[in-house]
Amino acid sequence: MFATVLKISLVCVSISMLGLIYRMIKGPSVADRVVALDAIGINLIAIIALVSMILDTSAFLEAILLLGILSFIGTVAFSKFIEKGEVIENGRDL
Amino acid sequence: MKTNDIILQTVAKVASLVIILFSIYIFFGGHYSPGGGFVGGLLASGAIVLLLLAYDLKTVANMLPVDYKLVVAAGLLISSATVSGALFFDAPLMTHAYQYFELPLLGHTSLHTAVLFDLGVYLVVIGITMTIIQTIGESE
Amino acid sequence: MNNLVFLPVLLPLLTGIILIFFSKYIKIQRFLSLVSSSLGIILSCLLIGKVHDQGILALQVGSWEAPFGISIVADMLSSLLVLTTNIIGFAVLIYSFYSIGTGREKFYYYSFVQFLLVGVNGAFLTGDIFNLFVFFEVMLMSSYVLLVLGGTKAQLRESLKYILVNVISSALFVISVAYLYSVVGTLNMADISRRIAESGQPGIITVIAVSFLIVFGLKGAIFPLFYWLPGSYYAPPIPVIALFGALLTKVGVYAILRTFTLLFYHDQQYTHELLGILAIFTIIVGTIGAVGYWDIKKIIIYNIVIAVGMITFGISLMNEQGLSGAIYYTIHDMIIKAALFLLVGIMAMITGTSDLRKMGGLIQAYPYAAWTFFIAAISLAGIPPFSGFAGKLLLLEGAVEGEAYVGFAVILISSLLMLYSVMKIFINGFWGKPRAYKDADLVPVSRLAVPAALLVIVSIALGLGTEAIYPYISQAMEPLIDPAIYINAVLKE
Amino acid sequence: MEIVMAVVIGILFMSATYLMLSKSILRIIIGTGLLSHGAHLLILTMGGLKRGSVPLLGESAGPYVDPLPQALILTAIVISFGVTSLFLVVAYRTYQELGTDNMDKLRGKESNE
Amino acid sequence: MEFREVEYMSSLHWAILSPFFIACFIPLVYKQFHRVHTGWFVLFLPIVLFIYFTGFIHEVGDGRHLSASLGWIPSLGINFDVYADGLSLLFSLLITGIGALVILYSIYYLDKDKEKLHTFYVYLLLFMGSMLGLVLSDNLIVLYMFWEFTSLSSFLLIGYWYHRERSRYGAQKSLLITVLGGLSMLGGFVLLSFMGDTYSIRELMGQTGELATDPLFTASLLLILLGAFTKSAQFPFHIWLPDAMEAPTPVSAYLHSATMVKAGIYLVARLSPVFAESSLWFWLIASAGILTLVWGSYSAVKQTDLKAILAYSTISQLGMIMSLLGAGAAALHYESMDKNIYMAATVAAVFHLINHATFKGSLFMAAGIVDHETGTRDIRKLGGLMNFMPITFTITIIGAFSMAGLPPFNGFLSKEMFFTSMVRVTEMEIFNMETWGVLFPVLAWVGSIFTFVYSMIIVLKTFTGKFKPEKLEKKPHEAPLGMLIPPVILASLVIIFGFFPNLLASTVIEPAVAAIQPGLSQKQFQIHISHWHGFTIELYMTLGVILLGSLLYITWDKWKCVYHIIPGRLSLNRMYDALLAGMERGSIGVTKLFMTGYIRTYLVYIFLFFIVSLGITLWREDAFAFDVGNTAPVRLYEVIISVIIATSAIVILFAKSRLTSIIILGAIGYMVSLFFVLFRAPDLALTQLVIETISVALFLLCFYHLPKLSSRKEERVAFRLNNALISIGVGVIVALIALSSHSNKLFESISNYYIENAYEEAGGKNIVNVILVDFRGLDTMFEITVLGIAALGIFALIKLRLARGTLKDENE
Amino acid sequence: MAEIFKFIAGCLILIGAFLSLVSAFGIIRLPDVYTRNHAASKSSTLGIMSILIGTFIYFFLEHGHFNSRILLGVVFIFITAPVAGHIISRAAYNTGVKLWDKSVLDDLKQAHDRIPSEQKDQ
Repeated sequence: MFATVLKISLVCVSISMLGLIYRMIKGPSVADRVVALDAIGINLIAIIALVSMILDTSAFLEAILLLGILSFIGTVAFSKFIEKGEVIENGRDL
Repeated sequence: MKTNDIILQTVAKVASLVIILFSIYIFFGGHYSPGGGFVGGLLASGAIVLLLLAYDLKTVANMLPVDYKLVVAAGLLISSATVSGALFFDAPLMTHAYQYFELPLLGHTSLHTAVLFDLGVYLVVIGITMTIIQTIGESE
Repeated sequence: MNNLVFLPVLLPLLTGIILIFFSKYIKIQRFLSLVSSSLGIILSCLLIGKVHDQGILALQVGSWEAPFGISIVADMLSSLLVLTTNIIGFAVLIYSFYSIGTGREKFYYYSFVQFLLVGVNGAFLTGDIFNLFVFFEVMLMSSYVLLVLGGTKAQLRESLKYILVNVISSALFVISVAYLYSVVGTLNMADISRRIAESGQPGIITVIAVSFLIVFGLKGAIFPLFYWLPGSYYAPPIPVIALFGALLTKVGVYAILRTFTLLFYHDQQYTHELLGILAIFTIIVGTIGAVGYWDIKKIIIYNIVIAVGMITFGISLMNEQGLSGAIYYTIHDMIIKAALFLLVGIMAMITGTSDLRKMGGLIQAYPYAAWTFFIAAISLAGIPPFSGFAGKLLLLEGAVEGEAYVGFAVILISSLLMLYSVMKIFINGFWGKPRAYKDADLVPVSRLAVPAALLVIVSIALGLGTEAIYPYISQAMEPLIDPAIYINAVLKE
Repeated sequence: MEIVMAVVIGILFMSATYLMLSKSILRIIIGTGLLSHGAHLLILTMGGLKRGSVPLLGESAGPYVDPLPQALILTAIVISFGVTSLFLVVAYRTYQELGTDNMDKLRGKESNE
Repeated sequence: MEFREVEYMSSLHWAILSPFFIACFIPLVYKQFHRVHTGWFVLFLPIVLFIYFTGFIHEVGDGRHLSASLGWIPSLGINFDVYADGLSLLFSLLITGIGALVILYSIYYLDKDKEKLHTFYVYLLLFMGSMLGLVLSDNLIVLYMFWEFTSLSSFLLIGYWYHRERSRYGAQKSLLITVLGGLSMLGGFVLLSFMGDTYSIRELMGQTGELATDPLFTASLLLILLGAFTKSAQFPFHIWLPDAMEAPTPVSAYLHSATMVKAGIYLVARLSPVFAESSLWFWLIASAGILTLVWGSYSAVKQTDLKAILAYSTISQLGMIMSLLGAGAAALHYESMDKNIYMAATVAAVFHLINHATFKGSLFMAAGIVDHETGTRDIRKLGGLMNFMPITFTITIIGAFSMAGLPPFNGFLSKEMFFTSMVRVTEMEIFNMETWGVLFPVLAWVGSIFTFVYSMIIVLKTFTGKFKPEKLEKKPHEAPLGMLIPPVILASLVIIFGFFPNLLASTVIEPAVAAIQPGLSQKQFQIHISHWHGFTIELYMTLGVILLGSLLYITWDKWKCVYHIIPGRLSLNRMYDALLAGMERGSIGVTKLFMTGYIRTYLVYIFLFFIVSLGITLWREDAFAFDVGNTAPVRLYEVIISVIIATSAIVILFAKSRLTSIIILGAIGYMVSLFFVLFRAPDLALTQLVIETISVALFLLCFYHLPKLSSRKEERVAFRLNNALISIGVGVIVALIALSSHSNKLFESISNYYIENAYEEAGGKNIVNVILVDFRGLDTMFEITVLGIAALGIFALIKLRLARGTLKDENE
Repeated sequence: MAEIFKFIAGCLILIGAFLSLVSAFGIIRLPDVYTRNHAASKSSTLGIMSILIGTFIYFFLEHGHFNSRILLGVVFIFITAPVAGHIISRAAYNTGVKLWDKSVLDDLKQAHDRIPSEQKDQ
């Protein structure tokens, strides 16, 4: 029963993943892509959580936090890239 | 364009702390659970990168006045010293030694020279990532 | 338990690391690298002595028994090549002191050279196919950096191509290892050899053998895969070219030698025939390139290709003469190519150009450099008693024995054209009307010529003393003919 | 599953090759990225995709998957990361110095005989 | 036959090596004693050596041989074995004797203040040593070594005045042609040693019969003959010799007339016992010789440069000796025939060898004197010098008349013997000799006529006729005494040998002939050379030569247009030049054809080779296997991810913007890490995730400044189609091999060991991590080294920007 | 007891999966970047959190270990996701990505208009 739930969820998440990838490829603006990417990161977390339950192992739980971190850093970096054209500022003229 | 980054900066500080703690955890857990020096190092540098994103190169350089190239060198040195340490014990190179200890707080733990080796990896990875990002960042 | 085996790798590694700390202090860097290089030569001599006495030495790194851990194996072939590498490193180092410039010196030039030596020595010594890949990468990464260090336009342009080609070859290396692992389930070369022998080399292994040939052929620059080489080796400063020319392609060739004698020797009808054909084409194409150019660097660069062809031809013969010829020729060629590059570099520095048509008469002001070049040139062409001869003779004998008459003829003709190509440099560069060159006074020619002369002396010694080193060569050749020697030494059965 | 993987790997190699044959440096580097992905997946596949548990001792008793290919992949990933980053920087500097990202304009001077 | 081993070992070796040792000290002496002409220091050596070698005449004359052995590379069968028999001794005497005279001559010829004497004498000594080594060594490889040394020292001597274009040209030409011969000879030697399993000439001679049946025998013969012919300037390889005349005249006198060019003759003579079993041997040698004789003498007539005439005359004389040796070799082939008949040819060859050295040496020196004193060697500018330089005139007359074969000089005697031998060739019964054999005497006779003509030209055009002071650079006068002594000595030898030929016969010629024809015991023959044989055909031939030759000389202006029949561009020299230029142009052309400089082209080669070689191997080895049994089951979500990766990989090909491609690459990376999750590789998943993120960040960092992707419209369809085909090929091959490898799992993997020992032996539970830091820790060690190098490299690459063109950065 | 918790975990996971599906649907269907971002950050965050909590419960029940990493992950996502959403929107706005043509209000535009134009160009 629980396994079925997991599988259904996994299929849901996978489908939403496909949709997000569609959005990422389609655009139209760069910001759209970044939004999609951010969401993909979040979805990946979900997938990993589900998979680790299916595989019945806690080995991948590190990956969850890691992905959260990366997804955040990535989103910030992308946004800065879009906004300012450079990811890391050399020194801010205050 | 000038932007107001206070939200980002505040969150970044907190998040960096969390990330660094996590990286240390992952580094020490490497022998028993997924992770190890490599991922740990990458995560630690991720924390620094987050700071870089939120602030800028100069500010972060003031916060953490480290020459990352020397961190690379130090890491390499530690690892290669661990490898060659066996020379002094008349054992084939890279032979690790470990011992189990009962330590307060941590309980049953092993002290393992492999951890030392991994520490080298950890440092090298931090050094490398930061050297690369810093130099590229500066050149723009 | 023979930690000595690994010291030729560990020493430059530690030196390279320590040098990073002294990046601002050039004098200390020079001193340390010199000390380390000399130590390296001594260590490799010791290693050769020990291998000579005790046979193949194997170090099981980390005390893990053979097929499971990584084995570092020093047979005579590896030890000889390691010694040669260290000698070349030493000479190039001295040359670098006076020519590389403080800019590069401050940016870890000496560390990179040491790391390059790590990679090369490691590749010669390792007995594990995946570890070989790792050492290849160490070597390649250092070579990328050395190639591009300084960041001039030509360097950047050529580095891009060089890196691209090598990235491809690395990826192919990885997939070849993966294929091999899938079929035989192990990574230790001795173990692989044993397992392949057990299975009698089925077709799939032959396919994998060919894919390894492509990988190593890309690095060693054999016939249809060498095209990247002339451009890439043209760009960096001379000491770097000398290192590349002498060492890098030879590592590829060594890998071919090792894998095709130790692992894939059961279907010689196909694999070695293919190797032989490619080798002959390599010689021909290299010769064609070498005779056409009027650029001194280009001429020597194409000569590298010829040498690669010669050595692989020796490997393809798979008989005693052919293999010892290949070994001897490899050692000779490493030394003499380094010497030639250093000398050509002196010429280019004096005249400010590498175009032969713009130079002339150098022998008048620089007789010692000229004669060193002359000897290096005839040694390259294989005129006795210099070092090129014994290798060529053995290759010729091997060719007759293996009834490879086409190769026999090609070696002879290419020897002539090799001589023509280098004598062209002598005739037009050193002979001819002396000209005035600005900046010529700034070049410390007498100091620069010392390392080149050193290498040429080694070459002469190698030629005159062929008898003295012949036992070593034949000891190096034995495991190639009879892989059981190697396997037993590593797996200790 | 190995058959599906072989197809995926084949497609990755195909795209990588196509990209590397194009003229823009960026596309070429992306090609090398795909190439290394393909290579890593290939190691994994060649190690066998048989069901087993995660190679962490103590988690479960059952048969483990082959850990060796994983270690190899890890090494390969790290190395290809190093190479890719250097490659990127070289490309970036090339663009700065030579002002182009078109490989055809970076033709070597093979003609200086 | 008795040998005296070891006793003479050191002295003979020392004799060979002494010139090399002395050469080492020459630069020192030159620096220390600049006032004295360096030649004086050198002169003693050949004299001492000459005396040393004369000491052996008696011994060798008695049929004893000197031999000694010195190990060099015994493992390869290469030993510095020396062996002196009559032939070697004859050559050694020539080398040292003429050498002494030439050095004496050079002391006056070369100005000690203007010339770089030390280099000159170093080269000369190198040459002398190599030549001695060549004629005295018994080991083929050592012989080859000295052979190449003579080529090299000749190269250096020809290029002695290296600032002259012609000198460099001549040097290069001689080097190329002689080394070509040398290498082919080496090839022959290797084949020979493969057949006979030794490099020792003596041992090879012992197995003549067995060798001749070997299939490689003919190849070896041809290769060795090519070496001999190039060295001895036989047609059509003679073209280097006239250009070699750019060397200082003493060098021409020494190398290019008396010694080096005779190395080929020595080789033929030395190996005749080995090869003469084959009729091809003497057939080739005799024909090449006679052709060279005719062509050389014919070409000599049209030359205007004194030394060029002498060069061509040398060519023709060498041809003559060669043809004699060929005819003589027949004696070895026909055991049954009367040996004395054919022996006569060998005797003539040896005798003429000596004669040629004497008269040609004197002629060269005389030409040098003329050049030295008048500033030109052009016979169109010379004339009437008889009155200014009477001694030189006399020397020239003696030399030239001897060369023309006039009595009473020694040339007459050998010319007579030559005719005899050639007439006898017609009696041989090989290759339809009864028809073709007639050509030999006829050609010999024609060659002699031209020889007569050019001999007359040398004498008469230079010394008689109208004196043209306006065309000369200097006012001519007789040369200094020292310069005259050597040619006078040689000229007197011409006369002495002419009158008393039997002085040589028993001392030098007999042992030499015995060495060439070891089948004959020395006691079997006695050589006696006489002036008068009665009214034989030879005498008539000589008379004919004189008559017709004089006629031709007088009517020279009428028939010289003959030389224009063959147009200049078909001449061998032009062909050589065209060959060289063509080779250069062709090689550039070919190289440019494939070395386009575009990395794309190179990649195409690489990928095509990958596809073709692996495809063919797969097909040929029938290696493709497909085994479904061993595979893991397919899961739906795995398929989804596979589809995502595959589509993304294809979509990326059509990505228009830079950012899109980067993002898609990142997405693929994340999908790969999902695969790692699915296939139970947590460490990999973690690493891949982080690395992918950082890579994407780097991509963005580096590519912000770059312009938009170049519009893809420029690329033609064919271009994209090619790319697509190649890519598909690569993909298919990779996948096919992957499937086959997977279906061919022949062995258990070693990884069970790791699973079993990770905790007990290495104290870790994460097996992958234990492998990384312990079992295969070395990989990790060097993997982080790679990363470290990359980081430092990136740092250096961005920070260090050297300008181009400075001295310290010499590239470009 | 365990069954109930397992049921709760299952529910949470299902809800999470459903939410992420919805958010993906929103990201595909919504008209402009701001609305899409809204969909992404709101429902996706909620979705992932419920899945993670479900996972946490599952592991707590099945294996009995208290997995701090998941909780840490939940907290981390909870902190960072809004910030990420905020930054993306700002970036989009500042680079001039058009609002949906049916948007009724643009407060930031008014705020920006008050800033002199030369400052904006920096």
